[in-house]
Amino acid sequence: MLRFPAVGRALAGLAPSHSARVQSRAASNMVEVFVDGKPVEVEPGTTVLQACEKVGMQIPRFCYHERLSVAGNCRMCLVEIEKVPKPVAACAMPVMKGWNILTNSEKTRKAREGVMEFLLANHPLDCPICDQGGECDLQDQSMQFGSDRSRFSESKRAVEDKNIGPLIKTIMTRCIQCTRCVRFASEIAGVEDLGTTGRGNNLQIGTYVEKMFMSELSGNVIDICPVGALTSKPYAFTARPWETRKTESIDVLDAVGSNIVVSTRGGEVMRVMPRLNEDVNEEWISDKTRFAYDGLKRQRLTQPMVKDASGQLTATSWEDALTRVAGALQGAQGSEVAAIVGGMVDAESLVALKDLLNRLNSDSLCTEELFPMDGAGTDLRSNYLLNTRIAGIEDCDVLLLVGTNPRYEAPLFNARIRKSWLHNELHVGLVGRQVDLSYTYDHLGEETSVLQELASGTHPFWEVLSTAKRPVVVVGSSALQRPDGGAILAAVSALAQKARSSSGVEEGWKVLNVLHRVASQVAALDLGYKAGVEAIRSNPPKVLYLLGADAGCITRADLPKDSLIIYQGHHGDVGAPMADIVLPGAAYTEKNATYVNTEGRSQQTRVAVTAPGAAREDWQVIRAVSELAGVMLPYDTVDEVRSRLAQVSPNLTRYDDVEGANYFKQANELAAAVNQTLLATPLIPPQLTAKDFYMTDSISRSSQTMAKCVKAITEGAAAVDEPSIC
Amino acid sequence: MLSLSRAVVSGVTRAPAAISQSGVTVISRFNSTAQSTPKKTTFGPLADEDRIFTNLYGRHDWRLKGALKRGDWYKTKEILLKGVDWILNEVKVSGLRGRGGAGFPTGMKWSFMNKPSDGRPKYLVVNADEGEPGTCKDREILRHDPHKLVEGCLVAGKAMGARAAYIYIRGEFYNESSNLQVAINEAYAAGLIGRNACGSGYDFDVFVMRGAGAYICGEETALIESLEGKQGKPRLKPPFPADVGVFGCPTTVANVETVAVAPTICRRGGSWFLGFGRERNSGTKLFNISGHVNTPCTVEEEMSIPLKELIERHAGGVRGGWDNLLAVIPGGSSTPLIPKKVCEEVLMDFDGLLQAQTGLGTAAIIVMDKSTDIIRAIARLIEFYKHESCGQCTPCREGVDWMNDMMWRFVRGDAKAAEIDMIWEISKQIEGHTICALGDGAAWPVQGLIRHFRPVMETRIAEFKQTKQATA
Amino acid sequence: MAEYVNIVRRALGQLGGHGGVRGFLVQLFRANDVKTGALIGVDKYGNKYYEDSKNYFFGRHRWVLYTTQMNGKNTMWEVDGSMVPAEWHRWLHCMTDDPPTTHPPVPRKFLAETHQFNVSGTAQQYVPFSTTTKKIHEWVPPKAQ
Amino acid sequence: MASSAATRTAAGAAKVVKPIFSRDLDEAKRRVRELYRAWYREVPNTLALFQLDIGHRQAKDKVREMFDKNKHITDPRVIDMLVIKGKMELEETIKVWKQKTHIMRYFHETENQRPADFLSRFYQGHDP
Repeated sequence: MLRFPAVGRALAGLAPSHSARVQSRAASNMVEVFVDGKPVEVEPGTTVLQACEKVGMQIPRFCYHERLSVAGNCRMCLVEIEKVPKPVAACAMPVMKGWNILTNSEKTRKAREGVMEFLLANHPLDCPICDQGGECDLQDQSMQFGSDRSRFSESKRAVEDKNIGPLIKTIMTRCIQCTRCVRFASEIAGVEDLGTTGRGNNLQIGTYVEKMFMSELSGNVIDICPVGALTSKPYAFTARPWETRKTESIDVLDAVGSNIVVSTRGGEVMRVMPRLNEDVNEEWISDKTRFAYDGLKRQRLTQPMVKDASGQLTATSWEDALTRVAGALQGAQGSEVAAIVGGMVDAESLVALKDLLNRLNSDSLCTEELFPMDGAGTDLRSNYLLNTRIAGIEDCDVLLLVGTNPRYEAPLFNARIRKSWLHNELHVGLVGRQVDLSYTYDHLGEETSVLQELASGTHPFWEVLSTAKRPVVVVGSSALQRPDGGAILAAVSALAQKARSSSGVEEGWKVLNVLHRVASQVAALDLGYKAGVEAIRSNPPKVLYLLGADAGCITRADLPKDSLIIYQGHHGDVGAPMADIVLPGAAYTEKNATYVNTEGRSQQTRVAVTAPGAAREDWQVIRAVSELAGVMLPYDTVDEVRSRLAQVSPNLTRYDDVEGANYFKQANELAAAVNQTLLATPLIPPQLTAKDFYMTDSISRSSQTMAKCVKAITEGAAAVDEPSIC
Repeated sequence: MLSLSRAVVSGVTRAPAAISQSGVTVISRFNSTAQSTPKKTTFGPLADEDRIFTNLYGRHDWRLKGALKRGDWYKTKEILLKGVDWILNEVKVSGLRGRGGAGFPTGMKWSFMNKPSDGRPKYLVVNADEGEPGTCKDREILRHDPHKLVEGCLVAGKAMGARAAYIYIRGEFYNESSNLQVAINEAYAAGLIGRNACGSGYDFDVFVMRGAGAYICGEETALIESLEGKQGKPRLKPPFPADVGVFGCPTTVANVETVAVAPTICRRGGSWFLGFGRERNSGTKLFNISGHVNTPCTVEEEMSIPLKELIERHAGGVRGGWDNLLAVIPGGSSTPLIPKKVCEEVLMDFDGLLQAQTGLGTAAIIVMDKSTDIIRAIARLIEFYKHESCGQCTPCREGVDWMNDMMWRFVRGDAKAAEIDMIWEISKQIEGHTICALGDGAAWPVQGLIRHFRPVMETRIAEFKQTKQATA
Repeated sequence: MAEYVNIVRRALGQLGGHGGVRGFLVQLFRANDVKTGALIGVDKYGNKYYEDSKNYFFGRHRWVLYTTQMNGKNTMWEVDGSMVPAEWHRWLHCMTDDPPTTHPPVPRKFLAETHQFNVSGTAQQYVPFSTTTKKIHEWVPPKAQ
Repeated sequence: MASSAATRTAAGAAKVVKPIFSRDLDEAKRRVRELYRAWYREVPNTLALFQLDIGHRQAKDKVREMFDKNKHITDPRVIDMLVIKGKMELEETIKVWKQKTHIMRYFHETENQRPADFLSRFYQGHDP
C-alpha cells in the first residue's frame, strides 16, 4: 500500500507538489517566505519546518523525522503564521508565498507549552531510572518549551510493556505515541510488525499479538524513539550518556562499513550507535553492528599462547611466543611459509603481513573469501567492487540481484534498495533462492541457466532490463565462491555489459557490482592477496600464518603433520584452537586501522578502548615478528605503515573517498576467455533467513546477545524473556 | 453523517482550504452576518408542497415504485444532459451549504473537482456515518427515501465528473444500509445508474461501505482512511481530499442530506431553494429535536426559523412549558449550549447561531429542561468524545481524557473553583491544535458550560465542600 | 628477711625448675621467660598451661608452654598464638576461672575436632575477591586430548 | 669540552648582563658553598625531624650528589638562581613544609627511560 504512488507521496509529504494549485506556482520556482521577519527563498512544497531550518531556526518536534513520512500527530511543531487564524503544524504544512512564520510569538509559545503539558500529563516522569535520561528529546524540550510546574492531578495512565525480542526493551508507559517506530518499521525496515492498537487515550504502540520485532534494522527504533519507551535491552542500566566517551569509528561486521560511534566507559565498550554518513549508512545501522559489541568482551585472546609438550595451549610471554614464531619462519624457506587472512583484518596488518612474507621469499598470501581468478580476476579493480556505490542505487531504475540476499549480507545496502523501491519505483529482479527482501521483486528462478537466458535475451525479464535507463546488476560474493564462480562472473559481466549498451546510459554509470560480505576483502584484493585457499590446500606449507582466519576454510587435516600453525587474532573461535602458537591481536574497537568497504571506500577505525591484556595491534605483532626473524620491516609507527600502504595502493589512505574503477569493457573481454561452464546447482546464498544473520563472524559468534536473537527467532521471543528489573 | 469536521462551527475546519483558495478573506465571506436590508424577515413554517423529503416518516413506499410516485428520478436524464456547468450553476444559485455541520458552500466545493483530469479517476464519497449524539436526520433519508440519495449521488457525481460514489454508512445502521442497498440494486436494474446511467451516456457506480461504528470515521479524511481499509484516523491536511482523497484520487466527501437535496434543487431550480431562509443561509433543512420536549421529532423546516417556534410548533413545546427550559444544544453535541434567554430570540441558521457563540452543526436540537444536571450532561458528552478520540494527536488524546476526569469531578463538586479557569484553559489548549475537528468539538461543550453556567459549577463545589466538612 | 628468702627461693626454682641447664636455656630461648608455676593441665596436643596467681599480677598469672610438635608441624621454635585450642583459650585469657580439665567444654558442632592454626600469611589464607564480573572474558583453550 | 666551556664563559663575560646576586663566578661559588654548608649542617636535624630511616652518610652523599649534578654550570646567573631554589628547598625542609614523602623523593631511583626501539616498546605495553 505504501508503494501506491499517490499514497506513498502523500506519506512522504510530497503530495502538495501534486496539487494543481501548487503546481501552477511551481513554474515560478522559488517562493519567498519570512521566518520571524527574515526573508528566505524556498522551493514550492517546502514545509514550514524546513523553511525555518533553512534560516537556522529549529522548531521543536517529536513525531517528525527527516527520513520518515510526516505524521504530524505530536503537534509540538505548531507555529503561528501571521494572518492565519490557527497555528499550523510546521512539519506538514507547505509554505505559501509571503507567509510570515512566527517561531517565537506568544501564540506559538502557548501552543507549545500546551502540547508539552499534555505530553507530560501521562508521562511517568521517571527520568532518574530511565535509560534515555540525558539524551531524551522530551526532557530537553520540556526544559526549553514546557511549563515550570504541573497542573495534572488526575491519575496517570499505565501501559503494559511488550516483549518484542531480546534487543529492544519497551517501557510503554513512557510512550508519547509519536509513531516514529511504526513508520520506521513499515517504511525503512519494511516489516509491518509494529502498529497502533486501541484509540484515544488507550492508543498503544505494539505488535498486537506478542511477537518479536523481526527486522535486521530493529535497533534503530531505539535511536529514533524520542523518549525512553524503546531502549536497548543489552545496554539497560549499564551507563549514562554523559559518562561515556564517544569514539567515531567504522563497523567491520559486514562489508558495508557503517559509520558508528563507540561509547566506552572505563575501558569497556558500553554500546555502539550509528553515525551519519549519507553515502554509506545514512543514519541507520544493522542489529549485528549495534548489538554484537558484547562479543568483544568474551572469548578474547589476551595472552600469547604456545603449545606445550602435551599439546596443550598455555599462556606465555610475548618474548617466548615471538621467538618461537621467528624461529619457525627462519627455519622455513620460501613457499614453505603461507598466510591466510580472515574477514576482519585491517589494511595495515595486511600490508605488513604481505611485506613480511615477501621478505621471506614467499608469496602464498590468501584470503578466506574466494574470488574467481579466471579472466580478469582481481587484476581489474572494477571486477570486485560495488561500483555503483551504495548511494548510487537511488539513481538506478532496474536492479538485478544475482545469488545474493542483501537483506542479511548487507542490511543497509538492502535498506537503500528498499528506499529506492519505495520512492523511485525501482524495479528489482532476483536470480537465486527466493527470500523475503522486504520489498517486492521479480523472482527469475534460482538456476544459473537464467543468467544465460538473460544474456541471450530470451528471458522475459530481459525486456525490463533492456528498457532500463540506468540498470544495475549486483552479484553476491557468495555466488562467486562456487566452483563455477568464474563462469558466473563472466556471465554476469556480459549481461551487465549488454544491459549497459541497451540502456544507452552515460559513460560514468556503472552496471556491474559485486556485493562482498566481509570487511577486509576489498583491501586484501587491492593489496594483491590471492582470493581463496585452494593454492594452500594443494601445496601445503610448513608454516601457516593465520591472521584472523576464522571461517574454518582450512583445517589441520589439510596440512602435513609437522606443519606449524600460527594464529593471530582477537577471538578464540575457529582458528585459535588448531594453532600451535596464538598471538593476541586487537579487535576493531581497539586499533587505529583502515578498512575498505565493498564500494572501495577506505575508512578509519579509531581506538575506543585499549586491547585487553597483552593483546597488541596486529601490524605491530607482525612488525615485531619481522624483527626477530631478521627481516625487519621498515616501519615503526602507524603513519609509516600508512605511507607504505599508500605506496602499494594509494586509494587505501584516501579516507572517505571512493576511487572509481572503470575497466568493465576490458574485464568483459577477458571474462570471455573464461574456460568454465555454469553448473546446474541452484544459486543459494548462505544467509537465507533472519537466524542466519546474527552469528557470522568471530565477534558475533561470541556475542550472547546475538545468540539470544537466534534463540528468540527459533523458539519465540518468550524463550529469552528476562525478568524486567524495573 | 455528522461528519465531524462539519459538526464544527462553519468554516473553521475548512479554513486552510479557504486560505489556499484565495486568501484569508474567504472565511469572512461565508461567516459574516453583516448584510444590508434583509429581504425576508419571517421564516417558516414550511408549506407541504415545498418539502423535499416527502417520505420522512416512512408512511409511503420507500422502494423505486414509491419513489417514482413522489417524483424522484423524474427527468434525471435531462438534468444530466444539461451538463456539468448547468448543475453546478443551479447548486451555486441555490446557496446550498453543506449539511454536515461546517456549512461550506456546496457549489464551490463541487467545482473544486472540476479541473482538468490528470488521469486519475475522481470519486464522490457520501458521508453517511451519522454518529453525532442528537443527530438522526440522515437515517431517515437512508431508510425512508434512499432513492433521493442514489439520485443525488448521480447528479452530484455528474457535477464533479466522478467515476463512482462510495456511500460510507455507519455500521450500526443495519436496516438503513439494507434499504439503501436495495434501492441501489433497483436503480441498477432500472438502468438509472451503472453503465450509461439513465441513458445519458454517463457511467456511474454506487457502492455502499459499512463502517465499524467509530464516530471519528465521520471526519472526512478519517472516513477516507477507513474506506481504504485502514484505521480510521484523520489525515493531515493539506493535501485536501480534492487533491489526494480515497485511493489517492481526487475525492469530494459530502453529507447525505446535501447530496439528497441536489436533484430536487436541479428540478425545481436553484432560485426556488434560495427563496427559503435568510441570505447566505438559504434552503430547507432537516431539524432533529430531542430531549425534554413533548414530541421529539425530525422535521424538515425552512432555514432561519426561530428556535422557539421550531420547538413549540413541531416538538409540542418544552416539557413543563417554555419557562421550564434550562438550555438548548442547538447543533448536535459538539456545539456549545445556549441558555434559555438566548433561545428566546435565536434564529436557526448558520449565522444566527454563530452570533450566539454556538453553531448550527447538524441542526440536532437537544432540549434540556430544569430537571437536567447540566454539568453531568456535559460531562457525559465529554466522556463520549474521550471514548471516540482516535488518539492520533496529542492535544485530543491527552487533553480530552484530562477534561473528562475533571468534568466528573465537577459533577461531584470535588474540585477547586480555580480549576474552572484551568479546564477553560485546557479546552483552549485543545481547540485549534488538533489534526481534525474532534478536539474542537470536545472543547466547545465545556466552554459553553463555563460561559453560561459557571455559577452552577461554583455552587456545586461549595456544596461539596460543606458536606465534606460536615461529615468530617 | 623472709621476703628476701622467698625471692631467692623463687629465683632458684626458676633456674632449676626446667630440668637442668639445658632445659633452662631451652625455656629461656623459646619463651623468653623462665616462670614456674602450678601446672593446671595439658591439652591433647601437648601444650602445658600454668598458673601462678600468687606471685604475678593479674594478666600475667596464666601462661602456656607450647608443645614442640603440633598438627604435623615442628613448633619447637616456630610458635604461634593460635596453637591454643578454643577451650583453653578462654581459660588462658581469663574469660573463666574454670580450666577445661575440671569443666570439660560442652561439645558443639562448630568446635573443630582438631584445632587449626591461623592460616593468615600462608597459602591457605582467605583472599577477598571481586564480586563484579570481569570486563573481558578471556578464551580458555580446549584441553588437549 | 673545556674549550667550549671557555668560550661560553668568554661570551658570558663579554656580554654585559645584570647580575642576580653575584658579580662573578667566585662570588657565585661562595654562595654555593654557603648553601652546601647549610644543607650539610641540617642533615642530622632533618633525619631526626622526619624520622628518616637512612644513615647520615647516605644523606650527606645525597646532598653532595644533588650539588654535583649541577657542577658543570658556570654562568653565575644560573648558579644564583639554583642557589635561590636550593634555599627555598632548605627552608621548606627546616620549617617542615615538606613532609617525609617529599624528602624521600630525593632518593627515588631515577625513572626508567622509555625504550626507543620498536621491539622493547612492543614488549612493554600498549602505548609505546
